[in-house]
Amino acid sequence: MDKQIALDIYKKIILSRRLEERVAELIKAGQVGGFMHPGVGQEALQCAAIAALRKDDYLLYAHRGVAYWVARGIPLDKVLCDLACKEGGTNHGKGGVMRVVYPELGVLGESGTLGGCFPIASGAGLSIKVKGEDRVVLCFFGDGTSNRGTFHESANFCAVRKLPVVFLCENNGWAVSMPTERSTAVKDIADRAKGYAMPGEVVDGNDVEQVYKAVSEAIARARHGAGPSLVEAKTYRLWGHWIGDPDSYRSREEVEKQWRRDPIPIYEKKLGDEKILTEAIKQEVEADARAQIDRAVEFMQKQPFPKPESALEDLYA
Amino acid sequence: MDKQIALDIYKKIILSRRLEERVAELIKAGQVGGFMHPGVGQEALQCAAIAALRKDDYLLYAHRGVAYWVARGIPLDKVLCDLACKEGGTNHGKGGVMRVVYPELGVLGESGTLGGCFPIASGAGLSIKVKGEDRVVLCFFGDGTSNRGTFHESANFCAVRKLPVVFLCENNGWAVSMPTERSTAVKDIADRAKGYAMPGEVVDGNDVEQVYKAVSEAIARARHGAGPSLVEAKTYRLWGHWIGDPDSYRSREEVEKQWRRDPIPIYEKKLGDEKILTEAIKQEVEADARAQIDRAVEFMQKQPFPKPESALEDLYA
Amino acid sequence: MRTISYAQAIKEAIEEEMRRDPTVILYGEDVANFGGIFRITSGLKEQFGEQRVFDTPISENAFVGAGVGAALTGLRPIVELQFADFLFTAGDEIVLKAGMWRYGHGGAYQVPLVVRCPSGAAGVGPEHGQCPESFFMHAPGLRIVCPATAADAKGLLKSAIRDNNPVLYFEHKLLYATKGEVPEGADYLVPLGKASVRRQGDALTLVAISAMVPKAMAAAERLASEGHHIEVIDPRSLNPFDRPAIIESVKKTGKIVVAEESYKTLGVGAEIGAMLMEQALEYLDRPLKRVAIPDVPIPTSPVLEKFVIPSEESIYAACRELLN
Amino acid sequence: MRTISYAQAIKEAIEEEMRRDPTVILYGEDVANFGGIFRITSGLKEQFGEQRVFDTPISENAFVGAGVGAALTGLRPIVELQFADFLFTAGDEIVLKAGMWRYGHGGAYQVPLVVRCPSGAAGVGPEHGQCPESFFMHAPGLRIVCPATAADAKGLLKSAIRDNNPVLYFEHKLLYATKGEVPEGADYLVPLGKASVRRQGDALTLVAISAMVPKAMAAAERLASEGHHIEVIDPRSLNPFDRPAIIESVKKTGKIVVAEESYKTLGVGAEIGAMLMEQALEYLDRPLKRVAIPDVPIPTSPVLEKFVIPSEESIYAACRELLN
Ligand SMILES: Cc1ncc(C[n+]2csc(CCOP(=O)(O)OP(=O)(O)O)c2C)c(N)n1
Ligand SMILES: Cc1ncc(C[n+]2csc(CCOP(=O)(O)OP(=O)(O)O)c2C)c(N)n1
Ligand SMILES: [Mg+2]
Ligand SMILES: [Mg+2]
Repeated sequence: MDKQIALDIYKKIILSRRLEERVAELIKAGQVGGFMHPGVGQEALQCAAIAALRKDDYLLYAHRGVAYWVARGIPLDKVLCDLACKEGGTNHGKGGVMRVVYPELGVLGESGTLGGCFPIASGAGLSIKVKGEDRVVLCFFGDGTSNRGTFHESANFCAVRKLPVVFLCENNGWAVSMPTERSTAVKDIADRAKGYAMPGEVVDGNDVEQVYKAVSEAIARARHGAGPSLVEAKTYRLWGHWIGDPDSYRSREEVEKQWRRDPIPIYEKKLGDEKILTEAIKQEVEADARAQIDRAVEFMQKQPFPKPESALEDLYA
Repeated sequence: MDKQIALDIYKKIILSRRLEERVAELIKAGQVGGFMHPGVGQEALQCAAIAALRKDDYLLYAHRGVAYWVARGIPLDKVLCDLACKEGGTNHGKGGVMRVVYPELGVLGESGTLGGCFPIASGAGLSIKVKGEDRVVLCFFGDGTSNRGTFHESANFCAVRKLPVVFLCENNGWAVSMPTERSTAVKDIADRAKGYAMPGEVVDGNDVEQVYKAVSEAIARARHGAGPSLVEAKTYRLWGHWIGDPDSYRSREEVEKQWRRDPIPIYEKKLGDEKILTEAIKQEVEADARAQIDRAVEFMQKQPFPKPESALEDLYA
Repeated sequence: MRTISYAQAIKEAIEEEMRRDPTVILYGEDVANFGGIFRITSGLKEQFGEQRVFDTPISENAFVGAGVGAALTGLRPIVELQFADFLFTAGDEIVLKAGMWRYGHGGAYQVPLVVRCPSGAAGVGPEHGQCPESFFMHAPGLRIVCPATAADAKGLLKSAIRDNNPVLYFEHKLLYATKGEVPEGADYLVPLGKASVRRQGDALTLVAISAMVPKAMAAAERLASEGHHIEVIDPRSLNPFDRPAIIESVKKTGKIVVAEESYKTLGVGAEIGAMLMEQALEYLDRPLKRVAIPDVPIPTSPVLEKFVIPSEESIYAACRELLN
Repeated sequence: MRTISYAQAIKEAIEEEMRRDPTVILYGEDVANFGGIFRITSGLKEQFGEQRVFDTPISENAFVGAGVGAALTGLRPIVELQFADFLFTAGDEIVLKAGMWRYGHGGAYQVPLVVRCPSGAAGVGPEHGQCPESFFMHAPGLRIVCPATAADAKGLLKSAIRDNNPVLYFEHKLLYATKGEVPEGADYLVPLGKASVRRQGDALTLVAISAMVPKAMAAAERLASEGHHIEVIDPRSLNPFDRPAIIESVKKTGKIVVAEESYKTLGVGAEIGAMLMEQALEYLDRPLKRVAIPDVPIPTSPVLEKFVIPSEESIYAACRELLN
């Protein structure tokens, strides 16, 4: 893995984690309303996978955390304004932080119903194919969401038409209070790829390199006309389902144990061993993240709310 | 295979084929209106699979042909009246021949949208499980229908809850004008079972014994609490998609070739070799089928149409 | 009489009916181990066991359709959707399967299914905040229930569970915490199809649905203090729909306002307006007023949401206009 | 002017727009190799190639939703559903995705998608014979188009394809074979949102939708022969909905009948009645008449179907009653 890429991913992971922490503070302090499903523990796979995309590729992110947007390079100002449902964000309060959108970077937005992403991703793949482009679509989804029928239909549709779509499952062990082994009949969701004759691969989602490699390969296949792939990244949701979740449905021991697999120290050790990361760089990255977040929060706080009547805009083109 | 069962299945196959032929005549002659998707070529698997059921089991048939009803023992009178949308059928003209229903034999009816059967079948399985019964559900569907999302959701649902449901795919090579290899990304639909950690098996759908054995085993597993299975029966639709289909989308050679795999002569030869079927019995079976059909057609012809105002009945319980 | 919350009333109804009838089961996402994301069903799994109260995968087609299949075969399933909006993800199972299975099969089966649908704008945006009752009021075969008080929440849910038809039961998220008097005893039922006159008056008829009822009552109070005594009618169910109750009231008042959280075009107010024009035209002395969402999705921002969702103020203003 | 069928008109519209704009694509079940089960699209695959005209698996969620995704990313997909009823199998993709994607994302994208929906009772029963327009007229964000003549079938479809919003295009199965004059030339367009006055008169306003239009015209003819000159209005699209055209007519006639193949409760007639009660109450001198399906699913038997589907006779009778 290229050193520069490795370090970039690191920076984005740190920025994501710090932003997530700040968002949680803002919400708990009642400074912003809104709804956030924190991605703490899953940033490594999210940032690594998105690092494998080209700028003109399409992205369908999932509902879990801020790292997708950070990794894709959407300005933090905008993300925070969407969180606060203020002007200055990407959707003018229409969709909040669950519908961050960024056409310039192929960020198509989010479906409020889980699994709504799969057909949309397939359609973006169809566009690419029909227009003869060499772009790809990366579509994130959770273990719980893998049980929606839209997954099946879309996987098959992409496979029979050889559409350039990479399906990336973040298997974090839970869907709200439902553990994966009770929601999902198969041990490895990647095995479902066999039902569509597409490649399916399991990787450790807390290992940046594994994710980057598997997703890059899947993207390369898609880009060269070999059709869709399924990658399953095993990870864990370290925080509750949403900010404020009592998280009463799983044991503290389980969560404690998983904190020992927190991808950040793992990655730091690895980058340290490879002499990519020094204590000085680390502090610089942290300071830079803090500064970026401070600036963005300040920007957000100064932004106005949308005009009430603007609720009537943006429906028809 | 028990000789009596083998012969019973034979009788039902012949009765189904002859009834199908008669129905086609009636429709072509304009004597009944209506809509029929003929099952010619698929009767062997349909009759063999249903023979494996107990009387108190549940059946969700598919839209392909009359053999399901014949095999299950629904009186022909009723089937023909449903075809003609007359009184004396099972649904009083409300649903026509696409919604033959027979609670006494666990025949739950049919979904007009393909794939609507899977959740219904799952629900019947759920009832059985909750009530602690040892009944099972047999759910037929086509290769094309295997691509509906409801298949995925239901297969997973049945698997995680270990519901007694047998999913039986009639892979007849086509979905209207769409050949299976273009609609379905996987060669053997039975392979999709792996995505739900359930047994999946391919059988020759034109071989009565193979089908009977595989379905019986799947039923036995379901009955004993081992959960759902998927059986794929490879067969062929020898006639058009519906009576009147121009059938312009496939070659005559292909169809000709498949007529050489017509399950009836194959089964007759086998039963003959095993000395179960003699020429005399054969003629008796044919005569009996003809007589039954004649009587039923006559009954149907004498039945009245439903009263127009009865259109307002049967909606609410 | 004791006072309990709308949420508690729903739970009591489920609990009592499950105790009364072993064929009643309850399932949905997160209802068993977690007690539901709105915490209505906590403790029920412990009480009735994992076969009768269980969590499902995220598979709305399968589990709503399975509700139909289970209802056909002798159970009385109560299925919880996490948000009413998800009815659309199971559109076929709701409209064509639940609504039409009985009819299409000539009455051979009945479908005693209840689908619980948490509805209503609450800062959760276009796909989690709808009151989609009107879509389904158009569909033949579906009972549509939308209680506004704790007492009705309980009594109507119990009736819905005992009903032999599929019922979409809309529970408004903003009503969960509201409290009201609820009769004790497992025999307390509220029949489907009977409107409730929440307040009597003869100056104007105000029909209010679900979370609009408390807003309507507040508006009526204010109008009363100004000398206008209006009648507030809560239909409580939209199918069956108590048409006579509304027609009778309008014959007395000659004026009607409908307040609802549907999109305006083809919301419940449309049916009411047309019905009155058919059956009470000569009694109408002022135009219809529909207070509803102005035909846009529900925006996420509270500022925008407030603009589109009918308020006590907008209901009051509509009544005022007719009373002038 | 040349005379062609409604079916042919649809094909011409697709053909011309595909020729004009390489981003227009067409897909659905059996549309390419077979030319569609109603044989509308035969030859198009040969003309435009398998990338632009192709058959899909039986996966309505995926392929309708893919239409949205493709529309977001620069194509103009025309998606054929085999029957309009299957809109419910893709309920989420239609109502929440197609209808709300643009709004929920603050207008960042547009969704130029056309979903072709063969509608109407034709002996095919409850799940293949509906005219479900009214369900979707309630949904914000969806254009709803329902041509009644060959000329409109062509002109409206061309406009729908060029429109930047999602359009549900309802083509009535019983109209496919009907013929009419259709202007030549690829520039012939009929704008969405403009009603057509099919016949002028001042005795009564008869609004008729889709396959009800020819029946309404026949009824009007009969009434004319009896000395009653009624006005027949075909809205042609339900979103946008040409409210002024109906209101103006009723101001002149004072009487209104709405004929449609929707279920009566919350059918289009409900919206028309409520709108008139809001905006034209003082002009109404007779009650509203809604000629629609009596709130049951569509039975399969032709005898029963005939009983529930509005006919020339029932439209005539409704008008007659108001004219007496
Ligand atoms: C169709 C649908 N059903 C249910 C929900 C409610 N819901 C939101 S997130 C969630 C859990 C998702 O689990 P998973 O896919 O594993 O993702 P994770 O939350 O673990 O990241 C649920 C049930 C929804 N938004 N859409
Ligand atoms: C959801 C849905 N989509 C499409 C149809 C129309 N349709 C009826 S039968 C059929 C083909 C089915 O193919 P398959 O499942 O292989 O069964 P076969 O007809 O070959 O027996 C289609 C597309 C339908 N009834 N429901
Ligand atoms: Mg998860
Ligand atoms: Mg087939």
